[in-house]
Amino acid sequence: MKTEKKSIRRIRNRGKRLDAWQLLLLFLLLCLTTVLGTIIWTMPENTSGLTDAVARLQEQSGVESPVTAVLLNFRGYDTLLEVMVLLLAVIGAWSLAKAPFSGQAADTGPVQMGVVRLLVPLMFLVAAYLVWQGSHLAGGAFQGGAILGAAGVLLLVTELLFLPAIPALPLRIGLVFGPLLFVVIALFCLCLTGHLLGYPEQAAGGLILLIETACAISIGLTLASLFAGGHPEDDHPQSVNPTEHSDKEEWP
Amino acid sequence: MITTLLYSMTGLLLFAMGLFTLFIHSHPLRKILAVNVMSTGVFLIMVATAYKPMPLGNIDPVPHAMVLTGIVVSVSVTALALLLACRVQETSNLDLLERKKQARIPEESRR
Amino acid sequence: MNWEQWLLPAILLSSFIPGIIIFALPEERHRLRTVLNLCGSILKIVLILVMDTGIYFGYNFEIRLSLIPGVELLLNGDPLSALFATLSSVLWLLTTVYAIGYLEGSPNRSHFFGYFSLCVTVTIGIALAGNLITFLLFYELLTLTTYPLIIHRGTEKSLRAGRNYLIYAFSGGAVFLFAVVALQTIIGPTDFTGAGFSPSFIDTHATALALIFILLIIGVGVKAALVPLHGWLPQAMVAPAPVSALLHAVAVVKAGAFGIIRIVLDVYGPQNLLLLGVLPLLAAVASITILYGSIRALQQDDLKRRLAFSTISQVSYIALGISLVDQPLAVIGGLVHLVHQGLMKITLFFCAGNLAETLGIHRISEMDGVARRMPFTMAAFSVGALGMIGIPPTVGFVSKWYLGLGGLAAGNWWVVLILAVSSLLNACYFLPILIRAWFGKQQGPWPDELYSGRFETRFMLLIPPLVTAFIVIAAGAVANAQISPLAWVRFIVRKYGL
Amino acid sequence: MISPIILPLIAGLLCFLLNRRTFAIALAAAVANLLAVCFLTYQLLLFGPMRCHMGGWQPPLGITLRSDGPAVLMLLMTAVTGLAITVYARGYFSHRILNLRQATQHQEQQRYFWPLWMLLLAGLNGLFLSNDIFNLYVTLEIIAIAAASLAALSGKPASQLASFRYLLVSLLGSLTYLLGVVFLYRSCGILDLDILQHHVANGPGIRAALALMSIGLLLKTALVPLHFWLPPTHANALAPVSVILSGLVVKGSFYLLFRLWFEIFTQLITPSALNFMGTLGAVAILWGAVQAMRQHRLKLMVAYSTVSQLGYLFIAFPLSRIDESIQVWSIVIFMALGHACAKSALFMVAGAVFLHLGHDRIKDLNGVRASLPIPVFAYGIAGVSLMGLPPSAGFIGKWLLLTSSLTSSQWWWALVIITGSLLAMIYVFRVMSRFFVIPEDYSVTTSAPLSPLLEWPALIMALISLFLGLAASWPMKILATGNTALTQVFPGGLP
Repeated sequence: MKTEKKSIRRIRNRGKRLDAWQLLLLFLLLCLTTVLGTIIWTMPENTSGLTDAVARLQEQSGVESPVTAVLLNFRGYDTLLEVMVLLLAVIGAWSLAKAPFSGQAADTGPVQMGVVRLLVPLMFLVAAYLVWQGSHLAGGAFQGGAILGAAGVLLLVTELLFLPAIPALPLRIGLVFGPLLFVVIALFCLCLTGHLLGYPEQAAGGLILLIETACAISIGLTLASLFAGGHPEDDHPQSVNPTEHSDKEEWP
Repeated sequence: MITTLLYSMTGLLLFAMGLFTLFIHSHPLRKILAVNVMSTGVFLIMVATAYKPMPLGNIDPVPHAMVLTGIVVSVSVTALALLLACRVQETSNLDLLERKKQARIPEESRR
Repeated sequence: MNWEQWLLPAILLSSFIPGIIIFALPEERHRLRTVLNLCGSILKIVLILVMDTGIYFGYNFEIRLSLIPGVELLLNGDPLSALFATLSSVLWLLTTVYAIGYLEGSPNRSHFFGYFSLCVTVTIGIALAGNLITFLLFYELLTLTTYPLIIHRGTEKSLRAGRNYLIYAFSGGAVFLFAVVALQTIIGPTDFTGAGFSPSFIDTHATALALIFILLIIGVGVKAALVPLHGWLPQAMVAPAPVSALLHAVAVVKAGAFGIIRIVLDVYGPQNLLLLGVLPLLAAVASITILYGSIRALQQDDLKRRLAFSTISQVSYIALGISLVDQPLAVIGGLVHLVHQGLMKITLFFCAGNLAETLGIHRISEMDGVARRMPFTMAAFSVGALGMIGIPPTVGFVSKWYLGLGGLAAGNWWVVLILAVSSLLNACYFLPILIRAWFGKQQGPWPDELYSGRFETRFMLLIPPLVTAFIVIAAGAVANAQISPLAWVRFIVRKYGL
Repeated sequence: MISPIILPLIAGLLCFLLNRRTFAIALAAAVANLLAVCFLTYQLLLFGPMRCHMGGWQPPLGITLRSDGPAVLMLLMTAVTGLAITVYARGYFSHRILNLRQATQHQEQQRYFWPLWMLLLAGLNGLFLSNDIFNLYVTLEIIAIAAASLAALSGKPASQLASFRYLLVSLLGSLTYLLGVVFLYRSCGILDLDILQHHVANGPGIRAALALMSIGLLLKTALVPLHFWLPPTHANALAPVSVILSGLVVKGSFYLLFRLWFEIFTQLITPSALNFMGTLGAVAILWGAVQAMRQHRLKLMVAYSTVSQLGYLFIAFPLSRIDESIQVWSIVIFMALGHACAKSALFMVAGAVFLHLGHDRIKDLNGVRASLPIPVFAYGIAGVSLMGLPPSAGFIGKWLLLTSSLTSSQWWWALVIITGSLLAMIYVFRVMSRFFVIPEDYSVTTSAPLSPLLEWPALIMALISLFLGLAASWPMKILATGNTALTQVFPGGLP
């Protein structure tokens, strides 16, 4: 009830000047900010964090770039779960709706097409490079995946690639490929060294690169299909007639 | 040292701004954007934390990794939130208030 | 594990398991249900008799289950619990027979008999409880199991009655829980030792203990229907007759009275209570309840309501007797009234149920000349009524006699006064009924005559009241015999060393 | 130790990848998870608390999993409830697909339910096991996203709006938590909880960190001023989802909050802070119960009773001052376990009634007892546990609460607790009496009979919640092996 009243007031004051409780809120937030700010200001800067720990174990991690080492080796478990978060987002998105179907093909002029034709391969190249250099410089799966995702978005916008038309199974395979490989390698390491994600030291670099590549692909697909916003046409058991399927939107 | 503080303060400010917007605006899109601004603020503070002044050695990679994780998480959550907002807009052409009220009533039977 | 330990759980299970099976039975398996019920109750009586003899010859029955440090369930058979257990198991058998006859052809019998068995299980559990926590456990469960019985008719009226019952009972339970926790934090484990806690606590926590005693009495007083906590009882009359009989004579009200006895004799112990000086309070409440119940009973025309108010007044005799704890005779009177009141009251309710079932008679004004139509029933009724008034040789006379002697011995003339007044009132509200029934002229047809057969009513409805009426006279006549409630109560009092 | 996390994870991936036989996969995962957790308990009882370093990297750098008494108990709770939910959800969806219109939509809901639920399970187990403050953030996010998507699954505008709000709220919560983590890392430079426990120096930075993290978690746990999002979300979701949200998800964030307060930052906690939490808890108990009494729909009533029951968990805070660890841990564990079982039973019953009647208006529930005996029975038992009557687990929890409140001479908490259980009695029996009414025009809507999959899980959960009280010494034993304070209190082990 209370939140409703608030929201009513909020609706009324859309665009008007702030009313009393908003000012109060502003004041409170300012106080909060100042308090936290002073705390940060006075905070001693002497802790070096985990820098030294990383530096010490750097050469065992199998990669030169410390960030990648932390991301995929020292704290690889975080990354594993995080890939799951991405996948979860896709599943959630697919559970919400079918990908919207804009009937007619978009009016893609020659310029646009040309740009896309030039850009997309280039993007793939850049993505591959980013993934590769992730082992010694900044970069890695997420950066590469982001670029791939961008490429996918470009294709979707120009409707050269049209998600509802894609058969669901290969898409799902692509999406799950990275995470699944990650888990499998993790378990593989468990068998080898007795630790989940405990890479054997000489093979670490290779495995990490493998994981990164797989994840990059999956992340690219993930972002693209998140953009498409919905599950493809045939993504559930015996969806026999799409008409009954599509009348899901109308509510009694 | 000063740069670190500068970044941290900016991050804090962003956080507060985002929070304020989140509270006062009722439109779903604005709320989502507000949350995004907040998360940006947090990440900024994190990155600032990673920077260590010279005597202590250069950069702490752990916050970097955490920021990367955080960014990915926030990206996916944002996408989901946007889609949800779109669905809400589509599936009911009611005004936000009606929907807020309706949100208190459990699902009716669909026969 | 020896047999003494496993006897007590066996006693509980002997009605619990049939209850569960009955729940699972389909509605139309009458015969199997009947057999289960009767076998269960007979088995239970046998086991309890075994326990009684064991107790008499000095075995001690005890089984513990420790839940967490400080909370342990303890079943314990001592003479007092034997008294209550025997009473409720015997009366349960009769009530079961009666209920089988009463509910013939009515819906939802599986539920009814299921809850019926659970209810008696819980009652026996109260009887056997060995410490306050166990008592609390069964006390709360009793509320839960009786609720479905009270609202069994499923009408809005019965629902209202049920709601009030719940509110009264659970509020009482909450107070009781609070008091038990408080008591345990002061005196530690609250096993029913028969001696009460050590007087050393009195020096330290006198006021706290007194307050806790009052809270405990309030907690059990709700079920014992002490004024002003009696509100639920008259309303609960909407329940079917066997349920009312159960509530008034066996289970609920008795559980409350039994709780009072336990708290006074076992948890606190007479000496401590005399030190604390809270007993006069209890005595006062009891006396007020006695008089109030009788006076209200006078005004009722509905037969069951009149009986309900008479229960309110009669049960307080027990509290009154216990409150004069320094007088063994008074205690004997109170304890023995636990049994006697049960016998008399259940007779009366059986008869009232018969009248309602056979001739549709609910009001006293409709009872003119009913005795000619149903002589046996009315004979039993008259025995019960005379017992309530306290005419020898019925059992009612015995309890009142001992109460009076106790009062005199203590030099409290007011006790005798109250007894006299209440007996007078009892006479005032019972004798008119008898006169109407026996000597009144029948005006017009009965409200709705449901039954016409060889006997005056169904066989299974007729037997139980006759049996109880017989016991009422017999137990009064041979009160001084070797085996009688009175003898057993003397045994108890000797145990408590009063 | 990792299997409770990895098994559901793989199951989730498979459920998403191949959309045939999803139920079989999920069921197998749930059973395997239960077995794994039982084995973990066995190990715990043998060897005591255990650590497991991810990738073999020792803390402070690596991430550590740790299984101790409380964690294992929460895992057990999750595993048992999870199994019941899996079975129940199967019955629920198949009933809807067979008997309701728009079968494809229900099929679709089922198709996405399984992977989401499995990943949520993995996230929960990860949360209970994880010992790294940032990794905990990731698990929180997994739970948040999965839970929000599940809440939106029913596809109606109401539920979607509710879950949108839920998503925003939990996002806000995890951001605040993350900010707290940043402060913590800035001032200590440590993420591993064990090391933190010993390195916590009482400074403004750490206090701010604790405050921020607590606020974030309170937002997710829906303590009273921050509870506004819970009832709509829980009441509008599909029945199995309501069970998940109300029985398990809220416990996750609470468990984390509790660990932070009573294991890691113990010496930062001031009595005033504890009292503040306790006050909020008391308000939650009363307010939630009153709201539950005022509701007209079964699911909303149950949802508000969740708000009220969560209050009991917080009332334990101020009582922790006397003999710190044992009392408060056992209270919270019993309350949480009892509530998880009872509440999931209640929501299962609500779902069954809903499918049976097609609505859940309390005033029209007359005579359900005759048509749905088992669910009604389950409802009664679960209600007993909610009211904290003996011998349920709720009673043990309340008993401990009362005892410690009286021994620490803070009787006012005891009064609140008693009042709360009386109010609970009122709202439970308000519905119960409806079930018992025998309607004069006895015509229940002619709907298909419910499959046993819909009825028995509820009854079993209710019975567990009832008999957990009788078997109370077992959780205590497990708790003791995890918790040094307990072993000190009972040197000879527990009864």
